[in-house]
Amino acid sequence: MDLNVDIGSLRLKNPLIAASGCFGYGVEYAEVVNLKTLGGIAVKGLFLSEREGHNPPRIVETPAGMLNAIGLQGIGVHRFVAEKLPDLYSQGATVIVNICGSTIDEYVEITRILADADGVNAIELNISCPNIKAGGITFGNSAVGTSEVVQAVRSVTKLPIIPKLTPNVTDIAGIARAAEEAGADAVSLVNTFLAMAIDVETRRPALSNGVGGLSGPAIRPIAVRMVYECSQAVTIPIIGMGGIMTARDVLEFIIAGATAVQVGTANFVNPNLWPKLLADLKEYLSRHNIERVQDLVGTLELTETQVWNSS
Amino acid sequence: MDLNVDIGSLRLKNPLIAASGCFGYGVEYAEVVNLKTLGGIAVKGLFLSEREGHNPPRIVETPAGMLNAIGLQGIGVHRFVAEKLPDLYSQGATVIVNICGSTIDEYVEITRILADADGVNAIELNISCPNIKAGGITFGNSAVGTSEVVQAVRSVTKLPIIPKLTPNVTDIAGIARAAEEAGADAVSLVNTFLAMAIDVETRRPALSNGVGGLSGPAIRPIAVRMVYECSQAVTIPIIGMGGIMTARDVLEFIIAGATAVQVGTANFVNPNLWPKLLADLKEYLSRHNIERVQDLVGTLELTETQVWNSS
Amino acid sequence: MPVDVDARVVSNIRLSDDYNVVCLDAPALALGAQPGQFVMIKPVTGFEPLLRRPFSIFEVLPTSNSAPTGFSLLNKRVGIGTEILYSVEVDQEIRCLGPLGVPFTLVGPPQEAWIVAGGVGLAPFLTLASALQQSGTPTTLFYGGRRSADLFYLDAFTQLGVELVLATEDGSRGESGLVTAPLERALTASVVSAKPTLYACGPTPMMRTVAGLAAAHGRPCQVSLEPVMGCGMGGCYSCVVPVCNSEDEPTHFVRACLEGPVFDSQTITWNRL
Amino acid sequence: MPVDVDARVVSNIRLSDDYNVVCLDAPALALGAQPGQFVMIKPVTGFEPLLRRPFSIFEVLPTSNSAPTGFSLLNKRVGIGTEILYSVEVDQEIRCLGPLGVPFTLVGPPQEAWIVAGGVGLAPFLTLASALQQSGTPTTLFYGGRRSADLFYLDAFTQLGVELVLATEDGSRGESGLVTAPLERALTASVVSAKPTLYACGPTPMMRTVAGLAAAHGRPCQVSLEPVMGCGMGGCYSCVVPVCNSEDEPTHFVRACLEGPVFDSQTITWNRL
Ligand SMILES: Cc1cc2nc3c(=O)[nH]c(=O)nc-3n(C[C@H](O)[C@H](O)[C@H](O)COP(=O)(O)OP(=O)(O)OC[C@H]3O[C@@H](n4cnc5c(N)ncnc54)[C@H](O)[C@@H]3O)c2cc1C
Ligand SMILES: Cc1cc2nc3c(=O)[nH]c(=O)nc-3n(C[C@H](O)[C@H](O)[C@H](O)COP(=O)(O)OP(=O)(O)OC[C@H]3O[C@@H](n4cnc5c(N)ncnc54)[C@H](O)[C@@H]3O)c2cc1C
Ligand SMILES: Cc1cc2nc3c(=O)[nH]c(=O)nc-3n(C[C@H](O)[C@H](O)[C@H](O)COP(=O)(O)O)c2cc1C
Ligand SMILES: Cc1cc2nc3c(=O)[nH]c(=O)nc-3n(C[C@H](O)[C@H](O)[C@H](O)COP(=O)(O)O)c2cc1C
Ligand code: FES
Ligand code: FES
Repeated sequence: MDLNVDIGSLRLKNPLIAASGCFGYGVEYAEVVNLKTLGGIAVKGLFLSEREGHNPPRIVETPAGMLNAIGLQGIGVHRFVAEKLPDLYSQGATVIVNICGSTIDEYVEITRILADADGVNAIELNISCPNIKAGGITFGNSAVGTSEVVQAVRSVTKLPIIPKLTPNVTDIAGIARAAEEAGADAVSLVNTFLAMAIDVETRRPALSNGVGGLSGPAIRPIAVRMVYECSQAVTIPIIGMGGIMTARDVLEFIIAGATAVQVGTANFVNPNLWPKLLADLKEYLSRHNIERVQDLVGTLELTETQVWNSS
Repeated sequence: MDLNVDIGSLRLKNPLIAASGCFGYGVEYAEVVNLKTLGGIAVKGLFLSEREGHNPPRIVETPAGMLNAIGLQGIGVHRFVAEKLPDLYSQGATVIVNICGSTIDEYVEITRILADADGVNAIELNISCPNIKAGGITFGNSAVGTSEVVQAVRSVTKLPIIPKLTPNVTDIAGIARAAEEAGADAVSLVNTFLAMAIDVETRRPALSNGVGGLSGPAIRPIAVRMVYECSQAVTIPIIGMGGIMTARDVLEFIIAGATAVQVGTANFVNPNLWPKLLADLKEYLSRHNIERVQDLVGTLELTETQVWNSS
Repeated sequence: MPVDVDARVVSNIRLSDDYNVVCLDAPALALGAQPGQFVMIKPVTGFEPLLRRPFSIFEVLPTSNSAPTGFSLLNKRVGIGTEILYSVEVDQEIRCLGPLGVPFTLVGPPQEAWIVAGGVGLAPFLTLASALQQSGTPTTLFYGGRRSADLFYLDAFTQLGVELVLATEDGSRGESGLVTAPLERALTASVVSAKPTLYACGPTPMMRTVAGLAAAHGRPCQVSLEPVMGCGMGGCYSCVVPVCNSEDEPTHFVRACLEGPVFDSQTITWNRL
Repeated sequence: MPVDVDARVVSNIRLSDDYNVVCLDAPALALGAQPGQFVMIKPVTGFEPLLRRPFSIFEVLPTSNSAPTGFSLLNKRVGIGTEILYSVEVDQEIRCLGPLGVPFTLVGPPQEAWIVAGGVGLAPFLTLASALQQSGTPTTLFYGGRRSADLFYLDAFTQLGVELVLATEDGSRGESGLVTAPLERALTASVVSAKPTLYACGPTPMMRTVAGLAAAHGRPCQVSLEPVMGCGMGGCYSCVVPVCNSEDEPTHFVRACLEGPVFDSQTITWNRL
């Protein structure tokens, strides 16, 4: 059985990737998870320098989901390269570095630093972080902004570049297309949905930051739709995510059109869910006589009446 | 205790409205619910003529939510006025008619018919129905499209007009502003999130229509955020909805900025949830010494750090 | 008029690895329930699953002539909700809304009633059979299952004076194969003398076959359909089935929770179901 | 090294309307657990609630010198997860990840240990007290609750040779008021002779007061903090607390699940907690 999938020039040994921000820098999980068995690890979003993040409370649960407003607390790219990367490298992990910038120059500079380091396998551009302003809206909220960041980063590295798209837009497929045209090797989606929870007794937001990002099973049906929509719009691989808890959910994304998937919130619930995910995925493939997982990608069967309209 | 709220010229006896498409034409619930005790009833979306709707399966459950693709099956405005409205009127219901059109002319014509009928208290414009094309996207997906429909309908009626906004957009507050400027008396939000569920064994969509709209508790945190966002952008009343199951959820929307709320999916779970919602709402108000529910609207307290950014 | 009550579980009788009968204390609901009507039950508080589940009223309890104290459900495990119902414990409370829907129309003597049940499709027929017995209507139950162990409550039907014709797919009880085979033979042999009215509930292919046989032999047939139901109250339009009441009318969707679940089989557009 | 196991419930002892002790069979997890460490438990499968909940290891079972068979939790009902844990039944299985986090640093004779517990903040201290007892460290427990009925396991501490100083807010047992009052008097009276190291767990205001008293009297103090924790593994950065290790370093957030839950009280920036 062939579980390999290709993300640009990067071959993953299986389609299961730990999602950024939900698996620390990877090393935190080394005692519990055999890191080299994962398809990849998208490490926590990094800026050029260290960041403090938001005040707690930073998370709150909601029905079948959670909000987070961590505020991208992080050690910055320099310390990451010095303190974490060698460890990941020596453990045989496939490392996807999730990067954030306040300006295009910051993205470019981080990329340069990572391109020179040993053990970076791909770069995921977090352009869905609402802290970053570009003409009043974030880069990721517009096709133009997305295109600019991807082009700039593209010009300084041959590493696979994976812009990570926000779901908080009218036309995610249009943004995926812009990313492809600007030279992205793949797109990953979805980041979290901008959301809010209120403590009605105090009449204050439940999160110190006011708003936060919704993740977890609650968002899965929207994320699956967006993956399908993007798969109809681009030819580069799609890395799908949003609420994956089980192999069934992994399959839903792959069938919808994702070449690989990321698992975020589920790590909190079950830090070593990987062996079971992989075993259940294999069981499905063998039961359905599918030799290569790549052959399952985008195999959703639609009838003529199944068009883009609802209710 | 004063539970009245005002939606334009319409005074509701309390802020609890049954959401469109989740309460039939109202009359179906007359045996179980005392219709005149509700703040209002938003009846099922009506086109000018009858519509068959989509093939079943039309609904599927998802984590803390459900997808629907009913396809706006309905009896059309003429039969509604003849067969349902008199009954609603005689039972003392406050009737908000949810209307759909394939063209602006259709909205206008339906409005004219309703404006002449007895017992219509307000019109909710379903401009979040993805069947309707306007230059390639739906009216509700753009500020311009929203503005056009509202203006056209405004010119033919004095009834309160409430455009219902889709959450599947980058900037819902901008659309709310366009609605306000075009003469809307209020906005209601959110309609369902475009989403998809796949049966991985058959590799077909779970819904006959392919995609559907996500409703229920899962979406509540996103809907609350959108209500808050719109409340910062407009001065007309907001009718908030999305996943309300309990009085706590009602309060979350009101505190975020909704003058009234609609309850949709929860009707399926608990067809007569209204007396308890109202009692629990009153209990909260008296415990917090709030004399008028209107005084609670938009009372969310934010600190300086609680701005529009997350994660 | 439907009521929505917290019904206490009086007993949970496991019939097999998949089937059980849950008896519920709910006098207000049981009162006035008619054969073929259903209830919407919420197997668990919370959102897993979110929606209620439709179930036929299997028995009205007690079956003696005193006022009813409740009703029972015949439950087959097929997914999350029925799994929870399979495992309920005595004294738990389950929210039940009902009775809902259009009941069977009863025939009386000299006409006969022929009931056709496949698997858990037996559920609406114990109440129907007792009502038929009260009017003295000669009643036959054609009842099919996968294997002998999947046929339940045979004694109860026999005690009501119902004649049994059994079939199992593996031949372990009654005739080997589908129950529609003996039905077809019986219709062919005796249609003139017995003038049976058919009542069917079971898997869609079975009901389609029964409807076809009824039409071919000119017999009336009532089917109890089981579409996915979101609300049971006419609120959501999820439960629609395609019907056509007359030749000059196009097929259109009607809500099975309001206009069904029992339909005249001739009105159903079977190839669109 | 943490393990993630399905731990069987051996017993559920209700201590009051709000408190219970759950004993769990989990040898692999109990092995090597140290005082102050915690476990992340999933009180229910499914998504209600979605995330695990952090709990101190209350006792290692059995407390005799044979190998441990499991551990217990002291649980206080405050919300959905603790409510489920209050109602668990024997033989149910609960997913438990642990042992996690930095344990208490033990002092030994001639130094004394003064433990300060408020309410459910007692939880990390039974294992601490038995470890201290093994080294013969004189130990005092300052223990406060709302009322007499909220003070638990007094005998267990007494049997370990721990001296008790009790306080209740309603005065129904021990001193009336907060437990920090007798603590302050004791520190003022005896600090020179006893040289106590303080250990505190309880509501934030209590811990802040204890930290302040410790600083004022120049005594070391370890606090066990209880921030909201999403993962317990260092993965989510939800559990951060503001610390400042030296004067030339700005306050910054560190993860309590990795660098805590036990902290030197002097490193905490209390006015930002
Ligand atoms: C009027 C009516 C009366 C019924 N009476 C009985 C009865 O007496 N006893 C009984 O055991 N069952 C009865 N059913 C069927 C029962 O409602 C379904 O089996 C049940 O809803 C499945 O719920 P679940 O959570 O276990 O399955 P899910 O986990 O929701 O789904 C499991 C599988 O069952 C299918 N399914 C889901 N809902 C339905 C449905 N409403 N009908 C058919 N298939 C469904 C799904 O497509 C899926 O393949 C009746 C249905 C109707 C409409
Ligand atoms: C390291 C550590 C050890 C702990 N040990 C114990 C213990 O031994 N026994 C015990 O009963 N409790 C202990 N707690 C606290 C316990 O984890 C919380 O009470 C529990 O998570 C609340 O879950 P819930 O679902 O019942 O509450 P929810 O329904 O989630 O929330 C109810 C209320 O509790 C608050 N809350 C939620 N999570 C926490 C949290 N982690 N800490 C404090 N308040 C919270 C919420 O803000 C809310 O006001 C410990 C916490 C930590 C971090
Ligand atoms: C606590 C938390 C922190 C996150 N941090 C990041 C981040 O640093 N960079 C990023 O691109 N996405 C981040 N995300 C988003 C996830 O990578 C993922 O896109 C999202 O959670 C949806 O997947 P899930 O439902 O499986 O969690 C974070 C999510 C969570 C829950
Ligand atoms: C089955 C179903 C049918 C719906 N039909 C309509 C409709 O006809 N018109 C409309 O404006 N909204 C319709 N909606 C959307 C609801 O009115 C509401 O906006 C949405 O469901 C979110 O609220 P909820 O989470 O409380 O259900 C429908 C929703 C459902 C679940
Ligand atoms: S089940 Fe909702 S309309 Fe029939
Ligand atoms: S709880 Fe997740 S990092 Fe500490």
